[in-house]
Amino acid sequence: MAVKEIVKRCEALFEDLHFKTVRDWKAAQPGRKAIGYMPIYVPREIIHAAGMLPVGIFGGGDQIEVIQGDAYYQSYICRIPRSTIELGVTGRIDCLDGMLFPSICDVIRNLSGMWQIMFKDKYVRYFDVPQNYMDNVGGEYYVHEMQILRDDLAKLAGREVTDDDLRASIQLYNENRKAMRDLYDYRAEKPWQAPTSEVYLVTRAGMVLPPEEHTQLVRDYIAATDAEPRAKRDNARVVLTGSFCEQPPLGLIKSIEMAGCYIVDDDFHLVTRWNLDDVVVDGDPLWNLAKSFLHRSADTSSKYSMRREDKGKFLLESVRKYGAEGVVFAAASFCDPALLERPMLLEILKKHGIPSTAFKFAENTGQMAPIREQAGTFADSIKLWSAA
Amino acid sequence: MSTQKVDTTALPGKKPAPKNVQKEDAMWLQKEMINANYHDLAIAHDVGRKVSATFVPGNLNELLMCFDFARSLPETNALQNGMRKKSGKMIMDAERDGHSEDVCTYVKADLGMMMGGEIGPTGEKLPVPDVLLLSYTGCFTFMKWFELVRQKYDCETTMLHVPYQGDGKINESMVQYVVKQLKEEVIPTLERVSGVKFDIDRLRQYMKESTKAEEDLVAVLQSAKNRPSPIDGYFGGVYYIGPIFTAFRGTPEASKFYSVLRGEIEERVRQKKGPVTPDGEMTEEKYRLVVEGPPNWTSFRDFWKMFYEDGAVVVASTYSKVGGVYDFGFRHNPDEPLESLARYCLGCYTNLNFPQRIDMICKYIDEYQADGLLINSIKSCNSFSAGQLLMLREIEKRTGKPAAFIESDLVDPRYFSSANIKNRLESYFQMINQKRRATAAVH
Amino acid sequence: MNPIHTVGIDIGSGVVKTTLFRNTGDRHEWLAKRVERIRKRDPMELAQQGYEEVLADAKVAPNDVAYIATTGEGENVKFATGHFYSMTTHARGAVFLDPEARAVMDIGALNGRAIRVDERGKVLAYKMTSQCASGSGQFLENIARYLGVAVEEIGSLSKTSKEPEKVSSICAVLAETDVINMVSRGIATPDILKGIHLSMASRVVKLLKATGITSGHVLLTGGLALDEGLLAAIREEMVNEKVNLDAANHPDSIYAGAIGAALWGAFRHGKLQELQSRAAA
Amino acid sequence: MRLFIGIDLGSTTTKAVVIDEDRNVLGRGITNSRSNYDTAAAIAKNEALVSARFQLFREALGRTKALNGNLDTFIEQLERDFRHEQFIEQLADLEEVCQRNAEGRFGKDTAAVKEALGETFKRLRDEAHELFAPGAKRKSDFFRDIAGSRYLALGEAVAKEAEVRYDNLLNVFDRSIIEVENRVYGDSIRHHLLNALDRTLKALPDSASKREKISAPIKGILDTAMEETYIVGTGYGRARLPFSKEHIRSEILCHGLGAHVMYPGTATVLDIGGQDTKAIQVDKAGIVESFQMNDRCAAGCGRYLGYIADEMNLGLHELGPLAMKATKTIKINSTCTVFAGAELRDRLAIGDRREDIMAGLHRAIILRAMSILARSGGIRDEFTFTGGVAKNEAAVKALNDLVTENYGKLTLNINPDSIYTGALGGATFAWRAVVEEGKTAEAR
Ligand SMILES: Nc1ncnc2c1ncn2[C@@H]1O[C@H](COP(=O)(O)OP(=O)(O)O)[C@@H](O)[C@H]1O
Ligand SMILES: Nc1ncnc2c1ncn2[C@@H]1O[C@H](COP(=O)(O)OP(=O)(O)O)[C@@H](O)[C@H]1O
Ligand code: SF4
Ligand code: SF4
Ligand code: SF4
Repeated sequence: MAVKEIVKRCEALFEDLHFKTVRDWKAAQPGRKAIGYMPIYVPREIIHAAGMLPVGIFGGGDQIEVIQGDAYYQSYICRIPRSTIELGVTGRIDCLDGMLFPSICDVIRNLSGMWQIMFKDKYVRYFDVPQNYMDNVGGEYYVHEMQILRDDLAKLAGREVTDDDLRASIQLYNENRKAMRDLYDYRAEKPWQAPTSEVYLVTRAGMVLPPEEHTQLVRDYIAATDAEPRAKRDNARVVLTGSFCEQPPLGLIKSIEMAGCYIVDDDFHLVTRWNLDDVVVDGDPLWNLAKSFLHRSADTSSKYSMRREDKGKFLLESVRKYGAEGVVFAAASFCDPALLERPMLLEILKKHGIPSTAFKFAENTGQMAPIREQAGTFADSIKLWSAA
Repeated sequence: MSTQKVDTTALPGKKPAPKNVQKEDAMWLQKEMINANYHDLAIAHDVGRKVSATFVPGNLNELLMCFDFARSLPETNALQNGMRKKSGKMIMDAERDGHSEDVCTYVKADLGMMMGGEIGPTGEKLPVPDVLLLSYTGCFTFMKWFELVRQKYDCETTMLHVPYQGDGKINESMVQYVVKQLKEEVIPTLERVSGVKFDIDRLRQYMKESTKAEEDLVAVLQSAKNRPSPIDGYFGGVYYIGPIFTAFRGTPEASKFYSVLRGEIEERVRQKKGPVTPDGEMTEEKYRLVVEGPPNWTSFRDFWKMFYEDGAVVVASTYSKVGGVYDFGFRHNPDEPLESLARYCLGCYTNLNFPQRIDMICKYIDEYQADGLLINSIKSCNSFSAGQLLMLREIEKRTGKPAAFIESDLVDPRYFSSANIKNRLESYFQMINQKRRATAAVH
Repeated sequence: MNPIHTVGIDIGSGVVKTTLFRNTGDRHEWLAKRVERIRKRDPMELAQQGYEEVLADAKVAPNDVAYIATTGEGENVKFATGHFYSMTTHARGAVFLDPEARAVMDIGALNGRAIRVDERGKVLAYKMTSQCASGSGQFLENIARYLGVAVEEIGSLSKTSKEPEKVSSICAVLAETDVINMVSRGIATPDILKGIHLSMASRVVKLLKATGITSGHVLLTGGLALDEGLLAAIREEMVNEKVNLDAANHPDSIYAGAIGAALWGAFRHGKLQELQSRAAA
Repeated sequence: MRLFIGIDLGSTTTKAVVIDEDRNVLGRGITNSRSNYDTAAAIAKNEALVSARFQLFREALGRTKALNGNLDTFIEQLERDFRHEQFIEQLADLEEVCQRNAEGRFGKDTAAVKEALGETFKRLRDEAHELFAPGAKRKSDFFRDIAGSRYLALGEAVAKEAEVRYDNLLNVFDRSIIEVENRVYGDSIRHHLLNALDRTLKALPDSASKREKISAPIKGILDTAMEETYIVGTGYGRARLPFSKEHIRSEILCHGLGAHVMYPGTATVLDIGGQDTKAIQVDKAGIVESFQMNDRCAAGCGRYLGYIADEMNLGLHELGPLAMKATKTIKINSTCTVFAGAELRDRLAIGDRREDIMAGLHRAIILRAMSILARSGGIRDEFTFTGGVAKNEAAVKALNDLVTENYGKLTLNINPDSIYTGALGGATFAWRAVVEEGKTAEAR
C-alpha cells in the first residue's frame, strides 16, 4: 500500500466520530463488546483479554460542534470533557459498552461520576492508579484495582478472564509497543519521511483498531514511506510535549511543521507507548502489568515524581535520545496538570541549555497565526544560530 | 502535648470590636487562635521547632502533632492573604514568573508569597517548611503544588496518595493502601525529619480530643435546621470551621473553642435569633439556601452582604465540609488510629464522587428546609467545579427547588465581578419570591 | 567583500512596511523605506508596490537584489526568497535601531509580545499574549473615538493624567462598557486613557518579566511604539514592578520588523553562499 | 390618562415601552445607550411617549374618519416630517457645538477647519429632506449614526476641496457628538409636531382641505396630559437608574414576562443583546423557572456583530442579508468578539467568500447561544427569541437550523418588536404594581 492510501485510511478513522470501525467490529460477531477509555493510560490488556475492543476516546477534535457538551462546563474548563459528553449525548459512542476514566486530573475524575449519572445503563469505572511506587504498597493496591476491573469485565463478558488470556494479550500489546517504538525511532531518524501530521494519524488509528491490525498498519506505514523518498528541509528538530490528554487539531501540528519544525518526539496517545519496554509475559500477569507500571513506564504530569531529581528526567532523556534541538511545550488551555508542570520543566530545560517555547491550544483552535508565529520564531532562532 | 499557646478563657471581650463590624465572641476567639498559629510558625525555627506544611482536605493534624511540628497550611495562607487583599499581587507575581493564568490561584498566591519573601498574612515572615506532607486528597493540584514548592526549596516531601471514591464507597483495599503508606512512607519520613519517635498513644490522645470538637462542630452546623437559623452556614461557617480544619484539630484549645461556640449558638436558638452578620444581626430570614462551592475571599464581605441585605441565609454548605465530613457520623477513632485517619482522608468532601455529592446536597435541601441551591463556581478549582452544572440540573430535578449559578474565584480579585454576581443573585431571589407567590396564590 | 542588496517586507494587520539595505559584511546601509496603511486593500499588492518603490527610490535594479525577506503575515508573498517570523525580525531590527536594546516590546492591536535578545539580535526568550484579546490595544482606538480624541492626541493627553482610573474588566469588550461607565461618572478623558495605558502596560511588563530580562534597554516597536502615553505608562509600571530597565522608542520603531527581515535576509544569503561554495568544493 | 412605562437600559441600546390601563402597547422608543444612563433612559422614554402620541393620533383620526383610506399615508408622512424637524434641530445644535469645539484647536488651520465645517453642515442640511423622503433607507435610527455617516461622507469631499485634513473634521465630530446626544429635547416635541403637521399638510395636498378636521383631534391629544403613573427600570444598567429599588426589576424577570406577554405559550426564551446572552425558562404564568447567562466573556454576543460590521464597513442591519446569500457555511471556531475581525481577515486571505464567512460567523454566535440554552435546561415548545440580534435574519436562520437539528420541530416566535421585550416586561410589572398590588409611585 502506498503512503497516501494508508494515511487516507487513518484519516478516515480519525474523522469518523460515529466510530463505524468499532460498530463493524462488534457486528462481525454477535456478543462482542467494546470499552472506551480516556487518556492517558489504562491497561488495555485486561479489556482485550476479556474479548473486548479497547477504544480510545480522545475528545471530539475540531470537527464536532459542541452544543450540549457546553451545557455541562464553565468556560474555564478545558474542552475535551465537553466534546466527550457531546459524543455521548448525541449517541455517537453508543457502540461502547463501558467507559474507563483513568486517574489523570480532577476534570476526568469528575467526569466519571457525571457519566454514571448520565449513562446509567453503561459500565463506568474510575480507574485509579497508584502514586506510590513501592511494590508492597502501590503495587498491591494497583493489582487490586486491576483485579476489580478484571472481575467487572468478566461479568460483562459472561466468561472468566484467565491468566492465559491476559498473557496472550500482553504478548499482542508487546508487539504493538515494539511497532510504535520502531515508528518513533524511524521518524526521529528521518523526520522528512515521516511528518508528524502523518505519524499522528497512524498512531491515532491505534485508538480504534484491534491491536494486531494496528501493529500491521504501523509496520506497513514505515515500509511504505521509506520506499517513497521525500525532500529534506532545513528544519529544527523539536520534542513536543504537554498534549497528553486534549489533542491539538491536526492543523496545529501541520502549522508547527510548516513553520519550520520537525517533531521528533511527542506525548500524543501515550497509552500506546506507556510501558517503556515489553511487559513480562510469564508469571502473574497482573503483577507483571503492575511492575511495568511502577518501574518502567512513561512520565507525564499526572504522575507524581517521588524525588525532586526525577522531575524532567524523562523529557531530557527524550531530547537526548531523539537528538532534538529544542522543546515545544503545547498544552491545552485550562489543563491544570500540564500547565502546573510546565514551569518546572521549563526551568529544568533552561538549566540544561535546551531552548524551549510554549503555547496553549484547544482541540478546536481555529486561529493558527499566533501558533505559527511562535513556532516559527523558535525554529528561526534554532536555524539561524545553530551552525553559527 | 500541644505547644499552642492560646489562653482561650482570656480572649472574649479582650479586644474591642473595630468600627461597625459585628462578630460573635467565638469569632474573636478563633481569630486569635489563627493569629497565634501564625506567630508560632514565624518563630518556629528560632525556637528550634520543625515546620510542616499540608493541605486542609485530608490534613493529618493529630499525626503531625505527634512529631511536634509547627503546622502551616498553604491553602489557609492563601485565603488569609485573599481576605487581606494581598493575594492579587502575589498571583500576578507568580504569573510573571511563568505560571499560567489558567491554573489554580491558591497555588499562585502561595508561590507569589514565597517570591515576595515569605511574608505571611499577619505580616510576620513564614518559615520554609522542613517537610511537605502531600496529602493527595480530593484534588489533583495538590500534587503539582508541592512538587513546585519542592522544586523551589528542595524540601523533603512525603506523599500520601488517597484514592478517590470512584464508585461511591470506601473499600478495604483503599484503607489498607493509605495505612500502609502511613506506616512505610509518611511516618518514617516524619520521624526522620523531626527526630521525634512516633508514639501511637500520643496520637490516640489527640484523636480523642478531636472527637469532642467534632461533636460540637456538628451541633453548631446543624443548628441551622432551626427557623430562623441562628447561623450562616457558609459565610459564618468559614469562621466556625477555621480551627478544626487547620492546625488545631486535636488540641484542647479547639475543644474549648467549640464548646464555647456551641454554647453561644444554642443560646441564640433559644432566643430565636438570626445569624450575626458584619452589619449586625439579621432580622428577617427571607430565603434559606444551600451553597455548593468555596466562597470568594477577596470580596468576602461584599459577597456576604449581597446575601444578608436581601434576607438570604445559607443554612448548609458543602464548603464547610472540605476539611472533613462529620455530619453523617464519621468521628476520629482512637481505637484504630491509622485506619481512622485513612477513613478521614478518604471521606473528605472533594474525595466523594458526583452521585455522592449530589445526594448530600439533596439531603441538605430537604433536612434544612432550603428554598434552593446556589452554586458558586470557582474558576481555580476543577476539583469542585468541573461538572457543577450537571449537579445543578440533577438537584433541581430531584428536589424541584430552583438553583442558580454564579462564577467567581477564590483569591484572584480579577475574577470577582460584583455587578455580575449581584445581578444573578437578585434575579434568583426575585425568582424564588415570584414562585412562592404563585404557589401561595394557588393554595 | 561585495555589497549585496536585500529587501525586507513586513506585512502587518494594518500596515505594510518595506525597507531596502545595502550590506557589506557587517556594515548595513539603510537605503530606502516605505510605509503604507492597508485600509482594506490587498496587502499582497501593497507588498509588490512597496518593493518596487524602494527599489526606485534607491535606484537599485531588481536583478541586484540578493534576498527578499518577508515577515509578519507575509508567508505567502510569491516573489519573496524567504520568510522570517516576526519576533525574529523585530529582535534584529530593534538591535539595529538601538544597539543597546536587550529586549523588544511589540505592542499590536490584538497581541502583545515581549522578546529578549542578545547583542546580535538573537532571540533568547519571548512571550506573547494569549488567544483572548483581553486588555489588547484594539479597543484603545475605539475608546479614543468614543471620547473624541484623535489617535495622535492619545499619548499627550494620557500624560497629563493625575488620577488614572483603573480598567478592571479582563475582557476588552466588557472594558468598553467600563469606560462608558467612567464617562458617566465624570472621569476625565486623560484619566481614562491613562487607565487603559496602564492596563496595557501591566500586561506587557508582565510578559517582559516572564522572559527573564534583568538589565538593558527595552525598545518599543510596532504600531503603538510611538504612543508616548503608553511609553510613560510602561515606565511607571516598570518602577512599580521593580523592573530595573529603561524603555524607549525610536522614530523608526515601526520599521523594526522590515529592518530585521532585510538584515536576516543578508545573513541567510551569506550562509547559503557558503553552503553552496562548500558543496562545490 | 394613566400610563405604565418600562425602561430597559441595555448595554448598547435603551428601550422604553408605554402601556395603558388595558395593557395595550401605546408606544415604543429606542435610543443608543450612552455614557449618561439617565439621559438614555429619558430619551428612550420620550421617544416612547412620542410614539404613544402617534398611536393616539391614529386612533383619534381613525375615529373621525376624516382621512378615509389615507390614514396610514398621512400618519407616516407626519412621522417622517416630525423626525425631520427633530433632525434639523439636533443638526443645528451639533453645528454649533462643532464650531465651538473647533475654536483654537488647530492652530493656524483653525479658520480653514471652521469654514469646512460650515460647508459640511450646509450640505447636510440641504440633503436632510432626502433622508426623510418616503422610502429612504437610513443606516440606523439614531441621530449619532445618521448624522455621523453622512457627515463622514460629505466631510471627506469638503475636506478634499478645501484642503483641510479630514482627520481634523472627524476629530471635531467625535468630540461634539457626545455632547449633543446627551441632550434631551423633551420640550421641543410640541412645536416639532406642529411644524411637522404643517409640512405634512403641505406635502399631502389632499389633506390640506381638511386641515381643521385633522388638526383638532391632534391638538386635542397634544393637550391631553400623559400621566407617568409608574415606571419600572430594568436591564444591564438598571442599578444606575435613579429609581428606588421598588421600581427596579431584574432583566431576567422582565424578559421572561415580556416574552410571555407577547406569546403566552412561551416556555423558553433566548435573548441575545449587546453584551449578554440569556436563556430563560418560564412557566405558564410567565414566571421564571431557571435561567443562564454568558459568563464574564462577551464572546458571541451582539457586540460581536458590531465588530464585524465595523470591519466590513457595513451597517448592522446589512450583515444578515449578506449572510443569507451564502452558499455554504464556513466553520468559525473562535467567538472572541475582539478577534472576530482578525478571523474574518484570515478567512478572506485564504480565499473564502464574504457571504460564506458571514454565515459561519452567525452560526458561531448561535452555537454559543445553544450551549447557554442547553445549560438552562434546553429548548421547550414554544421558543421565543428576543433581543436586538433577533432582528438579524441570518441569526434567526442559524437558530432555526440548529434548533431543528437538535430539538426537532418547534414553534419559534420572533416578534418584529422583539428588541422591546424587556421593556414590555418592565411596563407590565409597572402595571401590576399599580393595578394589582395597589402601589403608588415612589418619589424619585
Ligand atoms: N478553609 C479554611 N481553613 C481555615 N480557615 C478558614 C477557612 N475558611 C475560612 N477560614 C477563616 O477565615 C477567617 C478570616 O478571618 P479574618 O482574616 O480574621 O477576617 P476579618 O479580619 O475580615 O474578619 C479566618 O479566621 C479563618 O478562620
Ligand atoms: N437592525 C438590526 N439588525 C441586526 N442586528 C441588530 C439590529 N439592531 C441591533 N442589532 C443587534 O442587537 C444588539 C443589541 O441588542 P439589544 O437587545 O439592544 O442589546 P442590549 O440590551 O444589551 O443593549 C446589537 O449589538 C446588534 O448586534
Ligand atoms: S486536558 Fe488537562 S485538564 Fe483537561 S481533562 Fe485532560 S488532563 Fe485534565
Ligand atoms: S484546585 Fe481547588 S482544591 Fe485544589 S488546591 Fe486549588 S482550590 Fe484547592
Ligand atoms: S470576548 Fe473578551 S473575554 Fe472573551 S475571549 Fe474575547 S476578549 Fe477574551
